[in-house]
Amino acid sequence: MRFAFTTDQLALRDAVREMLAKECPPSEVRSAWANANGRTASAWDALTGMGVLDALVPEAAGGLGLNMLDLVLVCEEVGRVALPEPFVEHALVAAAVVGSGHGSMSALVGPAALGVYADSVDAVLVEDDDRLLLVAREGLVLERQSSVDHTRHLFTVDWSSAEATTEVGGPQECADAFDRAALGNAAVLVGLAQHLLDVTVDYAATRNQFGVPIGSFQALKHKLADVRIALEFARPLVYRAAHSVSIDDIDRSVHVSMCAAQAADAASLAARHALQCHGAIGYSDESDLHMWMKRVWALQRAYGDPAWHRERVARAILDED
Amino acid sequence: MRFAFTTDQLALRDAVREMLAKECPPSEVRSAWANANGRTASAWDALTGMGVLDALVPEAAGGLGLNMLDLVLVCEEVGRVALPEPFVEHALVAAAVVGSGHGSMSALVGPAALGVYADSVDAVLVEDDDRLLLVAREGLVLERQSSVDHTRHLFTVDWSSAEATTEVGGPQECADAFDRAALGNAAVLVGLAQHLLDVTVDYAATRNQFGVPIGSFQALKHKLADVRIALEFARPLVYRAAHSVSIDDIDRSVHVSMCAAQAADAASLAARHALQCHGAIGYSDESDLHMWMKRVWALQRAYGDPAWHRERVARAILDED
Amino acid sequence: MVVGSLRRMDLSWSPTEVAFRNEARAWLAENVPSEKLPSGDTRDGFALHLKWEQRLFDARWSVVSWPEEYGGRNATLWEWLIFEEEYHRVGAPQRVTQNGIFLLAPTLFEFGTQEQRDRYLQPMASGLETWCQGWSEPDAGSDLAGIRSTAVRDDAAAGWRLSGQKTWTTRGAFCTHMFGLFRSDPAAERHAGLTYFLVPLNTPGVTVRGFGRLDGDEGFAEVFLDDVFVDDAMVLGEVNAGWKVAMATTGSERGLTLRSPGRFMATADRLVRLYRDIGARASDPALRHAVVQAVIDVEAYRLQTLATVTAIGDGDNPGATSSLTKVFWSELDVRMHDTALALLGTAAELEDNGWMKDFQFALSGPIYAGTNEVQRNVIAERVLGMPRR
Amino acid sequence: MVVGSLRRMDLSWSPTEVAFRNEARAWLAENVPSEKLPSGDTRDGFALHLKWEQRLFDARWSVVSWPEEYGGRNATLWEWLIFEEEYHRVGAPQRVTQNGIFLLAPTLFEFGTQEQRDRYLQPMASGLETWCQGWSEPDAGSDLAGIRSTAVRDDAAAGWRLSGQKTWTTRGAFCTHMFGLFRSDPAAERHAGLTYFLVPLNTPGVTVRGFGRLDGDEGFAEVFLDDVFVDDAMVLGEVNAGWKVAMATTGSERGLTLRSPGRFMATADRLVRLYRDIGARASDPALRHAVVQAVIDVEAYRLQTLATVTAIGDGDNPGATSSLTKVFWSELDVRMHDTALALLGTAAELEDNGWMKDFQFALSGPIYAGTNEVQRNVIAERVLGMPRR
Repeated sequence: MRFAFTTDQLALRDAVREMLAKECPPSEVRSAWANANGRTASAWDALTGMGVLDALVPEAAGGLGLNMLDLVLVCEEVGRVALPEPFVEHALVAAAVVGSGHGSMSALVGPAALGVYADSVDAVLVEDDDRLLLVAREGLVLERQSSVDHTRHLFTVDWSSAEATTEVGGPQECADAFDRAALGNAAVLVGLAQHLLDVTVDYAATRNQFGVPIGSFQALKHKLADVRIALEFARPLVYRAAHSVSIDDIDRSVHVSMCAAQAADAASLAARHALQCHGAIGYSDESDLHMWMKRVWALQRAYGDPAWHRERVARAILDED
Repeated sequence: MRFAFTTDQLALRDAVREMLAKECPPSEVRSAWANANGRTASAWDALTGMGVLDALVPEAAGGLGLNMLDLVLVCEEVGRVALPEPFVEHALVAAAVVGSGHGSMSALVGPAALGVYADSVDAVLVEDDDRLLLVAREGLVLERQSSVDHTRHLFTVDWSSAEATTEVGGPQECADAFDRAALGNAAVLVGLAQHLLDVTVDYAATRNQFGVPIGSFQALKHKLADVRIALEFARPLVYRAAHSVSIDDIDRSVHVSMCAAQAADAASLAARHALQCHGAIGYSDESDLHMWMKRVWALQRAYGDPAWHRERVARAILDED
Repeated sequence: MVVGSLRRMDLSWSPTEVAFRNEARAWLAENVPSEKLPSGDTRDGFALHLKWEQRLFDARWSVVSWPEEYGGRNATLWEWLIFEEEYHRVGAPQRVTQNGIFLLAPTLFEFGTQEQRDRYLQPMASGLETWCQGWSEPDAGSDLAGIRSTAVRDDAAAGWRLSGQKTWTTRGAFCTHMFGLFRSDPAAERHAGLTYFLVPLNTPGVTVRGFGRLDGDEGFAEVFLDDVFVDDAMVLGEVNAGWKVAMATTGSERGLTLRSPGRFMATADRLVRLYRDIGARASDPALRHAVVQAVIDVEAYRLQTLATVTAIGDGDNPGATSSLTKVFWSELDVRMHDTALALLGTAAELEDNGWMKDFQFALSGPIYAGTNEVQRNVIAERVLGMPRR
Repeated sequence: MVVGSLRRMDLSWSPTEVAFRNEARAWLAENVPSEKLPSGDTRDGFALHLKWEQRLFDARWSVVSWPEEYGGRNATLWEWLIFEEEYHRVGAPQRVTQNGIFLLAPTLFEFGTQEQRDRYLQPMASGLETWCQGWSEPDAGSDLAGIRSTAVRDDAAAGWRLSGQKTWTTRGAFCTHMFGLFRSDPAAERHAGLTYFLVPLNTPGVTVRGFGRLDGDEGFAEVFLDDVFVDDAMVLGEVNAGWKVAMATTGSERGLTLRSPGRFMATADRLVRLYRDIGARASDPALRHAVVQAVIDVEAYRLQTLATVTAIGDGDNPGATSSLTKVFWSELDVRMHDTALALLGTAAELEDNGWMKDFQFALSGPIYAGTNEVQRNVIAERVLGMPRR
């Protein structure tokens, strides 16, 4: 029994954190809100350079040969800086199925999926009637959908007229791809929540009202303590799900759903309290806060909303005999 | 449009409050916890003397000829002192159906009802297959059930071998009897909650920790503010339901269910926060607090639990047409 | 519900009130734009909304409870409630004049001079002059008594010179006038020594900069004042008594006037319709009862308002209980939008569903008009009598 | 999770641990009384529980993680967790010795002298001597530093004279010994000048009065001390350093040791069984997901414990994070009982369902071992670094 990360896993996290701090500061997220494709100038290339985009690809096929347990902390870092890139879709979903060499990819798996950044990637992995297909972007008919998070360029994707599609997986691959997406999304939400907590704690220490820092008021302390508690009891579920996925544990889908529900709720709480503690300052779009909150509001129901995941757990633990 | 009580209604409330303050102080409730029938020494006689037990009985039949709107504030007073008597069952349910002259009565109406004080009343009004029957106590087979509130002497009641039963109502009378019970119960819960709030506010002003009254801490202030808010938005629903019942409004059952759910939730919150604000002192049975909390825990699901009532509202407003 | 009367409770509307409702409903059905206007918190939308306000005013629906001389109908509080219900029921446009009509105007009626009422009320009602609040400052948000903007007496000119910065001023970039508090006695502290001023925003020395809100609209503004001269006629109430005057305004904001039950009844209706459309497909079985609870809460809010209006009619003063109301409606509004988004599931993030944008607006409720943390302090200390720190 | 290692995550149990689990499970299956014992918080029930404790001790299951010389098995923390899971899984009796074994003992191991360990540990493990806490006083509940009971130095007798009153002492009326804090330096204030003492309750000058708890059991006691002499050997840790010693004990109480995941796993299992029995008949559709959420939360708690034990093994110190754990499990426990009572509906008030009594016990969780309000302050100030008032 050992429930902790290796020094290598922590070192990878630290390296990604350091890189993202440079490549994706808040100003870069703000730029992505306004630019043509909603993405960063150089973070994708930097991630490519570090190899993490092909981390799940076997070494023999030119990847790093890592697994979800190695990548879950990287997902947290992606969330922490609100990286506007199809990281989960490419690295956790598509590349893990089709390997490297297809350029950048997005993915559509699970209930009611839309294609994020489908207009700026080279190919999209789609789930179609229990099969996984890889479709080149040129073959797709896209219709833009407007997300509350303007960096999330979302599209309904129609591949029925695409000529070049390759079948790359069956029912089990579909299920596993969805689980990896939901897990990666949960880890991203944890990172987003951690950032929201951190900046709110900082803000509450410096903002004065009634002659004292507002962070000295019990009402704020208790709200932020609750966020800290929610994170404390979301992370272990995320890490365990990553472990279960990495060893193909038979219960991995239930473990993913447990962490997906918990992480979404923790992030939602973090956004709620972050805004309330910031007050009107946080309600302005000149504050960076809104970009993190809107990412939470977008992702908290992506790849299955919390109730969908709870229902998946319910069917496993309540309805069996 | 006028949503307020008359001076007469307020005067009746005040008279009952004054009487109950004398006849049912906390020491009397404590005695009822230990005595043979769980009831007071003299409060029932005093209520009889004031006529309120027959308040819903027409004047021609020897009652006061009042209606639910006149009595709803009296129910609050009954809750405020945690009166251990079958007030709702007798005055709001049974006497309203069968009039006076049957001694003291209990009543079994609605889902999963048990007979409160069925061993010490003279007769019980029971709902039996969409009929209301009045059964003398001698004809009943009683089995004691232990409530968390030891003043509530509860019984499963079997009247199948009773010789003297009188049919006193049909389906509509059954439905109306249940609605009056649920409404009276809601008003009692409001009174219980008000008392819990009052004593907790008082306690928090006098108990010192960390060199200040604990009531000066924001955490306690906000908890008790929430209780006050819950009461502010439960009472109008209770009073409106009383009005609807008093004029046989076609939507009276929905109105009763709205107030029943809201009052039960307000009382439950009041009990929760009262205990937490009292801390260990409230956790001791030497404090009177527990008698009020346990009454709440008993009554908050009597005559339909909040979800049962919400579902009744749901069928009316969500499933129609 | 404490003041007695021999009249029994009566929850029916009189024939006059029913007729009033029918008249309002008919006019609104005829006149409300069939296309939803663009947000009034954008420059273009604001202008379109003012056209609507003018139309309301011309038909004397702009300020129904005001005296006829200012464009109203002398309507009772009950009729005003009825009008608001109908207004929200039909989904009529947001009132971009509300800070003037619902906040400043009651204060003008209570504290203003006859000259001030004659000068300002009618242009306010017609939308010719539009008012924004000038209370919050960068360092005075929840702590309104922390105001630092100053009013320096200019005896020679028989007026005052205002300097400082106001911020989070809703629609400030589009309005013509501002009302706000300034520190007129530099020696006084906190609540003392403040004066309530009316300030035309085209006065020399005023600079307004609009900025965006959470929901993307340019609904906020900063107002910079650099030695702005206003004469004595622009003081509302007494000099150095601004706090008392302002508290009357915030009482209006938190309590009855701004957020009438009609608004939340309309939201609850939309929520019920959403549930009927998609509730059966939602993954969360709890949403059925969440929708019911929203309806119950809105009904409780409506009834509590009826009780309050009855009490006002009986001569009672609601006072600090407006804090109870503010906490309740603002958090109810958030809950209703949470429920709607949960019903929408993965589609909730899409802006075309309308709920996501309204959700963001709902989140401002627990913040503005005094954060709910401050309101809960007020409830504890002034309603329950708990000890101050 | 901050200390690194090259060993990869591994959530499986070793063959040794599996064997340990099987041995424990087999013994418990054989020995746990088939009839539930009466509450250990009553005089009669306490005596029956002590018989069970003796049986546990005789089979060396009483204190598995202790050294063998004191009756333990030198079990690892992992094995101890496994044992607790099995213990709760089978519904074995409440440990009436827990205040000694799980609170005082870790403190004795850390701060005690060899003589104290040799004298007190084994009788504690066997239940021959039973310990209660003597911390809270009538005016020192949440504010433990407000302690007024005094320890006056008696140089001649080489000891101390204790006076004062302790209260809310769980099972104090049935125990033989008490540990607690006394003010040994009258000039010092708050956390300073306190000393941690061990007090046999049969010492002259001690009076114990039992009283009832919320759930009706006589589980509380007041302990009055009137010039009670204890010699120097009864001081645990250093004189005037009692706060530091006590904080180690409360850390144990709030954190890992007392409330192991096994207890809540067992409650969640009961809740799942209750749902399977009657969930389909319950009127609240939300309960299905409430039960699921309970299972998720318990699983999160179990995994968080595994992470903490791993970190301790790596040399990390959990520190103030024990406050996170305490708030979480205590409120989770209340939620689980709320859900169970909601499932039971109108039958919830009946005592024979068992849940109503356990619900009342659950309500003590957010109060004892430092109220959750105090814990949230600790989390904000010591974990998040927010400013003190």
